[in-house]
Amino acid sequence: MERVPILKIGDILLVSIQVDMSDQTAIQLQEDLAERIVATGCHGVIIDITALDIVDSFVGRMLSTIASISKVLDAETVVVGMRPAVAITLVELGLSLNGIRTALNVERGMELIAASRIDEWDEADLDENAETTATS
Amino acid sequence: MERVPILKIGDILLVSIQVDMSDQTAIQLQEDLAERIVATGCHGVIIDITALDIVDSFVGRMLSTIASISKVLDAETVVVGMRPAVAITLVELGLSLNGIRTALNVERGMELIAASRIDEWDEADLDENAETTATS
Amino acid sequence: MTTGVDLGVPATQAISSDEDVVRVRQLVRTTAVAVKLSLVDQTKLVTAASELARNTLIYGGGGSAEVATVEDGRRRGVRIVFADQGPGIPDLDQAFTDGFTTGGGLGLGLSGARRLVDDFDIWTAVGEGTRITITKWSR
Amino acid sequence: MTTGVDLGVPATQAISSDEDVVRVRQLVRTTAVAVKLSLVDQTKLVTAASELARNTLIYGGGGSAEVATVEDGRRRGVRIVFADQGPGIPDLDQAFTDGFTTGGGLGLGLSGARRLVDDFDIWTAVGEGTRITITKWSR
Ligand SMILES: Nc1ncnc2c1ncn2[C@@H]1O[C@H](COP(=O)(O)OP(=O)(O)O)[C@@H](O)[C@H]1O
Ligand SMILES: Nc1ncnc2c1ncn2[C@@H]1O[C@H](COP(=O)(O)OP(=O)(O)O)[C@@H](O)[C@H]1O
Repeated sequence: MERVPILKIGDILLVSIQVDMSDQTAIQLQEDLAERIVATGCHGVIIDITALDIVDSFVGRMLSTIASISKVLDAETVVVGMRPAVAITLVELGLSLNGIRTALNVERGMELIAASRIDEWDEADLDENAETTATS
Repeated sequence: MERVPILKIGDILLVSIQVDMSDQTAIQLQEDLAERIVATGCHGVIIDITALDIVDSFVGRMLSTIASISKVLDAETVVVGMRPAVAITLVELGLSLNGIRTALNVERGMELIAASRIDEWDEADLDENAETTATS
Repeated sequence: MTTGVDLGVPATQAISSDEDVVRVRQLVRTTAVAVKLSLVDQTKLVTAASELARNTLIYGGGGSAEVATVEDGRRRGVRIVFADQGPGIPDLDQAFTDGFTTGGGLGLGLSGARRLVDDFDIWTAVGEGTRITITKWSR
Repeated sequence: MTTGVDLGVPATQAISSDEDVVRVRQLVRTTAVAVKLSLVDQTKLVTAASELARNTLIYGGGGSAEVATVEDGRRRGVRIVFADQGPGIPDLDQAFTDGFTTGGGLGLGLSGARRLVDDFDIWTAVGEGTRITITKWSR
């Protein structure tokens, strides 16, 4: 069975799916990712599907599952690089990819993750600024 | 029936679940925690599930219930130490642990609680200012 | 679909209390480790068993879990039969709907357990009882 | 409805493992490219084939996919026949309901595949097996 590699870039895990995965490979990827999130304490996962020419209901479910697993492990998942033909087919198949955040490419995905982490941690700072403005 | 101990560390209650709890033990823990939150006035609860090798729908629901009870009693709950295999299984079971905050370990959990307390106090200040503006 | 042959003598655990549900989890875990299921597969199987053992207790009014090691030529696995002589399940489609419960549960036990295992067989008859067989195979 | 005549010799891929499902996708892709389906139509056909090949493996207990090039005078197309000798599908209406599954799937395979192709034929008999024929035509 092939195994999809997981790269760590700063505080983010990057998975670039380069092969037509068998179902077993997809399940293994879920497990590998969960372990790496816990082992590294990373707060972001980017799954690059630029190379995938189809996403069927199995892989679609895998993407949703990864997003949910990441969430319970306190990490954010963004799927990037979905081809237009894949997006069209997914919708017609009936998959909604609920709860999955998507971005155009890896860079945008990283921005999205950075922004949502800042939200969470800097709400305090933001509030302070608002206060200053309000009282001055 | 076994009983899960609750430790008080500064302003935080720490529950480290070390046994395979029966449903009765889990229900007892909910009750004990609610009482301790009120008795101590603590504003944070950390539930460490590092030692749990499964979380089924009963324990999952207990975690959600504890988070809700704490909230009503003005305390924040963070679940820490979830194993990768447990996270995968939870998601496949269909449990989303909605409304539960998670962190990698006890330290991260404490940071999270500290940060969210700051948030909350700043919001209070904001409200006061808003009020002042409205009446002036 | 249930296939494969039993190996050795199955172990039976009565389910008539909360603590028995804990014992079922422990028995299943030990067997899953012996058969060398992966850690994730052990976790899935024990979780499914926990859900079904609790249903046997709460809805079936008690019963038993029989845990056996099986093999089908290529692989080994763990098979568990949960049996009770309770009221049975009148509408299976409904019972397998995520969120449906006649008790105070989350309604994820049956549907969730089915997702967590490889094979899932159910027999039930109103007034006679329920018998659920699950199998998880090594990969 | 199945119309049009076969061109050339159809290629048959056995489906008895995970990897065979991957091979079906690749065979269908190659044929769709040869027939000059548009990129979107290729994607739809390969996705439908992937769903049905997986069902053949999981529910049909294995079987085969026969991939052929067809033409009906005006257009060319790709026709695929998925066949298994598994348990068959007792209630087709139910099986075609979005979200219905007897396994752990999303219950979108049959209904989704039907939406993705131009022609969709199903024959099934309990205890005998299932045979699904799909066709996608060039535009
Ligand atoms: N062994 C059983 N005997 C009778 N009824 C059962 C049994 N197991 C499940 N049920 C019925 O099926 C329903 C759904 O079960 P389940 O999905 O496990 O959810 P929950 O346990 O949260 O109710 C139960 O509420 C109950 O009505
Ligand atoms: N080849 C087959 N043989 C027997 N049953 C099948 C076959 N294909 C589909 N089914 C039945 O139809 C149901 C719905 O299939 P589908 O819509 O593909 O959803 P899913 O694959 O997610 O279960 C399956 O759960 C199964 O019970």
